[in-house]
Amino acid sequence: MNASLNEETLDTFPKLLLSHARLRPDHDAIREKDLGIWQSWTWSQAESEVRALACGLASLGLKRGDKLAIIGDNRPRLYWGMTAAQTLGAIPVPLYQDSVAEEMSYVLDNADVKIALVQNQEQVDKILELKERCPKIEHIIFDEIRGLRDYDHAFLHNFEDVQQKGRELEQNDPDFYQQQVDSTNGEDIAIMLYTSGTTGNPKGVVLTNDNCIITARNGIIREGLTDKEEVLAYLPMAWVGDNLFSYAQSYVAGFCVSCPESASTIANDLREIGPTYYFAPPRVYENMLTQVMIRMEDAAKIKRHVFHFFMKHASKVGVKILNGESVSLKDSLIYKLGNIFVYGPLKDVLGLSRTKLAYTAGEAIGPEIFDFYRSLGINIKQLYGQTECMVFICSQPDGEVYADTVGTPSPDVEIKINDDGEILYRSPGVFHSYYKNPESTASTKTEDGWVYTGDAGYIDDKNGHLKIIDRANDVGKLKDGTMFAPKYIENKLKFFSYIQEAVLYGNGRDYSTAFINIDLDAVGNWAERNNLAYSGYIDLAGLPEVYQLLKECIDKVNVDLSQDSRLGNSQIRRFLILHKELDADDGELTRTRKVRRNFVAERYETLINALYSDAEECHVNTQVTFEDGRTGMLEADIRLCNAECYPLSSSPQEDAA
Amino acid sequence: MSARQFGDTILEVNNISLSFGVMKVLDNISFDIKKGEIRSIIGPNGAGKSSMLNVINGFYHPQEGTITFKGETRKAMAPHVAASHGIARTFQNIALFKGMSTLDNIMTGRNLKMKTNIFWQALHLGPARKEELENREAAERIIDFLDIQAIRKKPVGKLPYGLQKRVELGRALAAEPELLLLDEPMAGMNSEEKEDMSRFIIDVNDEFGTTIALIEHDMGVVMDLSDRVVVLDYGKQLADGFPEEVRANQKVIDAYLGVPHE
Amino acid sequence: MIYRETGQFKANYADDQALFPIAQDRYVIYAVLFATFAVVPMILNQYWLNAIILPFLIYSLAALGLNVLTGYCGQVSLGTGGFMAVGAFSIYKLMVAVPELGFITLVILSGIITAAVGALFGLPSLRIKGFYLAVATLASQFFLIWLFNKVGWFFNYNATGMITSPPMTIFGVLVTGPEATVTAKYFLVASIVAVFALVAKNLARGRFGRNWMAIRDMDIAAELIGVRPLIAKLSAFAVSSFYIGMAGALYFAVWLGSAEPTEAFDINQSFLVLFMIIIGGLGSVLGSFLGAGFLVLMPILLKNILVDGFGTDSALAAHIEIMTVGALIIIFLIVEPHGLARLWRIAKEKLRLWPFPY
Amino acid sequence: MLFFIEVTLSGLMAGVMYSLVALGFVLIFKASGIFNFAQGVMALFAALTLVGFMDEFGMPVWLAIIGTIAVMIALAWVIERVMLRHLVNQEPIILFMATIGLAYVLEGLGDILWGSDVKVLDIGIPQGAWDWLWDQGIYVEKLELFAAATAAILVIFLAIFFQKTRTGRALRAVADDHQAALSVGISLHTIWVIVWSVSGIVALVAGIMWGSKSGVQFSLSLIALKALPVLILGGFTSVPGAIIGGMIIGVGEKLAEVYLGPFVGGAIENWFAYMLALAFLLFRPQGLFGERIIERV
Repeated sequence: MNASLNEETLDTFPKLLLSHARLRPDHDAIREKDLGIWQSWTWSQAESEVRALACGLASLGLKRGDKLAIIGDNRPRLYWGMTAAQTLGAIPVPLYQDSVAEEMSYVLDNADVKIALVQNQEQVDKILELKERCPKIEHIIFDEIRGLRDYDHAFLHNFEDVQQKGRELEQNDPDFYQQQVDSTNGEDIAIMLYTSGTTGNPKGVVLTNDNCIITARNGIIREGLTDKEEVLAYLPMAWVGDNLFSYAQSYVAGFCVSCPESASTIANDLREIGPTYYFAPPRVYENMLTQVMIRMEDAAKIKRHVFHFFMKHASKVGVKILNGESVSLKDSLIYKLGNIFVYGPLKDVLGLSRTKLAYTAGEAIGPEIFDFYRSLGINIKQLYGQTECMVFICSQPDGEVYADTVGTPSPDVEIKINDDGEILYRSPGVFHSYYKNPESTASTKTEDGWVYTGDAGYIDDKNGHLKIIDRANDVGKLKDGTMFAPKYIENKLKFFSYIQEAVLYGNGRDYSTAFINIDLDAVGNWAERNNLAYSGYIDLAGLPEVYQLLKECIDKVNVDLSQDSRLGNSQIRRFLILHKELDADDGELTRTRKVRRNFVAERYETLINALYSDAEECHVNTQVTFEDGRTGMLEADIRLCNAECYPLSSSPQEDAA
Repeated sequence: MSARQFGDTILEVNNISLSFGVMKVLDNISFDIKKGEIRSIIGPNGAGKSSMLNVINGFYHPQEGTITFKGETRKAMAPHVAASHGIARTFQNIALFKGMSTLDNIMTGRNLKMKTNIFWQALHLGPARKEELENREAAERIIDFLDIQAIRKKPVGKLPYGLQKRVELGRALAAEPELLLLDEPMAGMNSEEKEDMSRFIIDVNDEFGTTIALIEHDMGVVMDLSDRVVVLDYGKQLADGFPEEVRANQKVIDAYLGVPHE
Repeated sequence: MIYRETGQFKANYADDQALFPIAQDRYVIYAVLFATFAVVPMILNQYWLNAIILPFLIYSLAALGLNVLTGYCGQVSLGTGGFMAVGAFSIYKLMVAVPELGFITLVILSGIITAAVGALFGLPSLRIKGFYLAVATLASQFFLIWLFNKVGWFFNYNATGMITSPPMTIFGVLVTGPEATVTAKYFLVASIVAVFALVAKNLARGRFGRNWMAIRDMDIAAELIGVRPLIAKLSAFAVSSFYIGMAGALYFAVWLGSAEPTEAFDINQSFLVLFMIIIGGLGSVLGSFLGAGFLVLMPILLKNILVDGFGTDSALAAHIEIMTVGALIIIFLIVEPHGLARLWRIAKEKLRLWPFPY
Repeated sequence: MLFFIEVTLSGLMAGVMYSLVALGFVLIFKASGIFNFAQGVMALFAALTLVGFMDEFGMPVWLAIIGTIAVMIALAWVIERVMLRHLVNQEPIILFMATIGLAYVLEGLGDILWGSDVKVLDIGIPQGAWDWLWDQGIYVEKLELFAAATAAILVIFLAIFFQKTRTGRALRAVADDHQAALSVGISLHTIWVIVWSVSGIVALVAGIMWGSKSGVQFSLSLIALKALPVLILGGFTSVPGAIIGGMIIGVGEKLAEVYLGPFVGGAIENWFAYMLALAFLLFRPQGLFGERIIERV
């Protein structure tokens, strides 16, 4: 398969790069859609780019243990920056490119960043703005010069100039680069990734080369990946997933990674590249499915019938066929026909027709969504992971894929569940420490290497798969002692295409209540089909018809919950539709778009109080941040609505399908 | 904006008068444009602003006066000659080639940079192919610059108004002009689009050092962008100077506040 | 539906600007070429080749030419018949005077002569536009036909005023004259049409094509960005006439064998070719073929149905035929004014996006 | 000298005949922007119908004319219904092509209804030379004189119609602006029916004149081609342009035929008018009566 996989000595990224440059010099290493075409660099070209950059960084004074911040969209030059830093024994620290200056300053300061490698003027401006507060930053290197020609700062460098400096350094000291590469080893710190954290300041997770490379390699072996894979690098570089799939695994397996042209062209770029190995959080799959359904609504009647006929058939036998189970000849023939008319073209239009393996992780995925993709023949699997161990904890083996589990432990990973129901694991990927935060390190990682995940779950007896219920901290109790797992219920709600986001409250209360964010596309489309006029999100969210629509969704969830003896009493009694979409810029979501429950609770305290009263309407006044960073006030009267609650069904939860 | 330092005069308009029949459109107009500056021409509707641009790039031929562009004085020239000397422009009412894609519109703007003859073109080989690919790259740089990658291959006729304006700017930039004439680049835009367009105008001026002559109605935009402003009213020149001077000029204030004409 | 574009990414501009960037389109073109040169001559009989396929191909060439001028450059011309006559008389004179140059060279030379005449008659386009120009091009139609009727030099002073194409060979195979086989003629015409369809595509996607379209879409703006109307318009007239001249040459020398100008190249030819590009699709190479196919086939079909099917008297059938052709044209213009090529484009878009509607 | 006058006069008369056809074009183009190529066939169709009514049904002349007028109005209504209203807002060239299609339909229809043989049309228009001028040594056809008089009456009638009647004013308004016509209170569809009816009647007059002169046959429809140079000379939208342009073309053509024709082999009348109009256009692209266009960008 792959020579590098077995080489024990290739224990760092710089060494892996060198080995690829020798083993497969003309194989594409990385691609970027730029100026309308996919510009690519082979492994040997990538190596010489990294070489020049590493030497250039050295001449700027980057040394072992120094930090290099990396800020921008997925770009080859930024990925090279990571390897270049690692070559010098310095530590790359990728940051979320859409953070506002405030958020950035904490990380830059906390990580003791010495040099920042950034994409463009926007990021340069941000750093210049907080340079006073981060005096440790000595240099800024930028990739795109546009708009920066007139900037007159000695510490500001063009990427190419830095590489040029590097080449000059190499001329004087031709062995410098090789020496640097040789001096790296597996225990060296490879990267620091800041976890957004739902509470408090972000923490820098320190991972070694061994952490990253061994975990990446285990994943590759388990799934049989080769250097022929195609991967689209479109998720933020600061996120551990991107680091694993678009960087570590590419360096281990030698496959090519492609960077999209711009945020607005991702769908198109995805189709052009046609990744064989694909990762996306549930949200992306969900949006894709919503788009599919909305677009199909507008199709001609016959086409719609054909589509629904075959999709129905797929939902009947598609998953079985993918799992390799036998189906009747007739079903198999109809499925083949469907493949010609619907499944094949649909996958092709979505850009997933070449996908051999697709992962989803981060949150629970709706069973309908999950089965939709699997029934089309896309091998989508669930994965459970954390930044603290370079992603892999559990994943689903082929043939054992279920919508409600996250699979069995990955190679070399041990898991156990403690008495509180919290999941712990131990693996070669377990992080070194939290940067400059020994208390947190100690409270998360035990002496003998077990890590607390903070998630509550259990091992399913039937198949030995791990099942996740909720964040361990979030699981609470209603006043009557009923278990209250908000995330679990929220996920059930979010499986409805009309619901974009849901936030549940109920811990220590008499009953559960919910904030709902409607999905503007899906509900808007529904409204148009029902001839309802509206002039925007607020207007739509306030329509009584929309409330009725949502009430029906919630009722279904309540019916579902009433089947579960443990959670049955936590049925949603009252809900409201929020007047604005929860937004990371307002601090309501994390940058990875997870709801910050407590923050939202504080911010909308009046609404919560109203939910636990008999009020039918509540007035709120909210400060919002616009895209350009300005703030303003948003006022609205929000309607509150009661939902149906159902008596507990006698059947115990285990028997419910 | 504080007064920036500029090079030599790139264009000088001397005593230009233009009339159609009895209608006097421009009456003895004189001003200059310096290399690298952003120069605005403002005035109420019907002041002769567009006509002024039409005179500069040879579309109208004035009855009197001369124009000196890059040291060469002339009275009239054909528009395509003006274009080949480095004057490009956009139009008040979008004048894109509606049947073509964004890319082809911009490629058409590269026309003057392309030279191969029709026989090579017919074969699409050798120099013609090489030239086509080189100019494609140049066009792509403009697409990248204006951030219109997502509409590269869409027919321009169906694009939203703001994007069409952007493509039109792209087509003008494709010619790598020394003097860029913008005829109301922000007409009909919302404030966000205006901001974007202002940004692009400044960037063009910055990145390529292009001299820009601009007609615009939005006073805020004009005062922000311009290095100097010339004011026309009913074909006559009311004022000429730095934005703050012009703003303080009584005649200008009268014209804009609608003091009746004698 | 048949399109599978995932993974077809372009790593350089040459691939991105290829004639058919989508793999599936390339397969279709290979199939069409294979059918043209291997299947059609095998399966179709002499009648089909001679009565339908040959005129279809020759008119396609003429339609390609007119499409350059009208479809791409936006200049309406009603002089097509006249220019076809120029091509026909050019090749006649050349075949008699310099047969040693070889038939293909003579076809191209006839095209070049017609291009020069076309450019000359295109001069008014610099001053006048629209229908004024269309009517002005009628001048060339009438003048040229008159010229070929009146000036004996053109028909070598023979008594009838008819011209007859002498036999000529290519690689030893007869392609003109009464002895030439239809199959030989077919291969000759199909090859020329295939090559020049490619040339038309190349011109259309290059600088000249863009400048023509610029003149068509917004002539003032085109001039202000440096497109010279003189060169753009006259090159369109020249290229257009080049194609039409070749078509006229083939029409006379290969298909008809002999011709008389007032009959063979009258104003109805001009209208016929104009109909072809309108029904086929303005500004589309494919449309030129579709339009030619439609208008060559339809009358034959009608005649067959009326005369053979209903046994209609042939004079009455001719009247019904012309009426039906007229009515069909009107219906077509109402239903799809952008032509068959547009229908194909829409179908292709649908197939590319299948199962989505947009 | 006399010969020159005779040629000129006969040119003028022929020109009037051209004008009659051109007038039909102008009416339709002015009101709807349609270049109606079927105008010539409409003249043929009208003449055929008239002959048909007289010969086959034995109607008296006046009744046949009224009947034909009714047919032409019905035809206008059908054309609007079936064709025009479905082509609103199409490119001019599409409308133009549609009228060529219409020409085919009318040609086929006329032949099917009335047969395609040559017919004699005699509605009592005096024939032969005009005696008074003949005495002076100049040959002028009475028919042509009659035609000139008819054309004059027609133009006066049209002028009154356009100036004095509400419908006429609406027609003039629609030429400038379709919206304006609506504000006059007449629907676009009605206006089209009216204008096509009026040009149908004009076509009938032209058909009578030409048919009386040289018989009613297919070639009658080719007089449309004669009128086209008149159009580009006089302008597509100008009624006086059509009249004066017709005369210029008529005179120029006759003079050229007589004085130039023998040197180049004759039969130049097919193209000379075009060359004349073209040469004229090169110096004055806006035509005889058009205003100078100031192009704006």
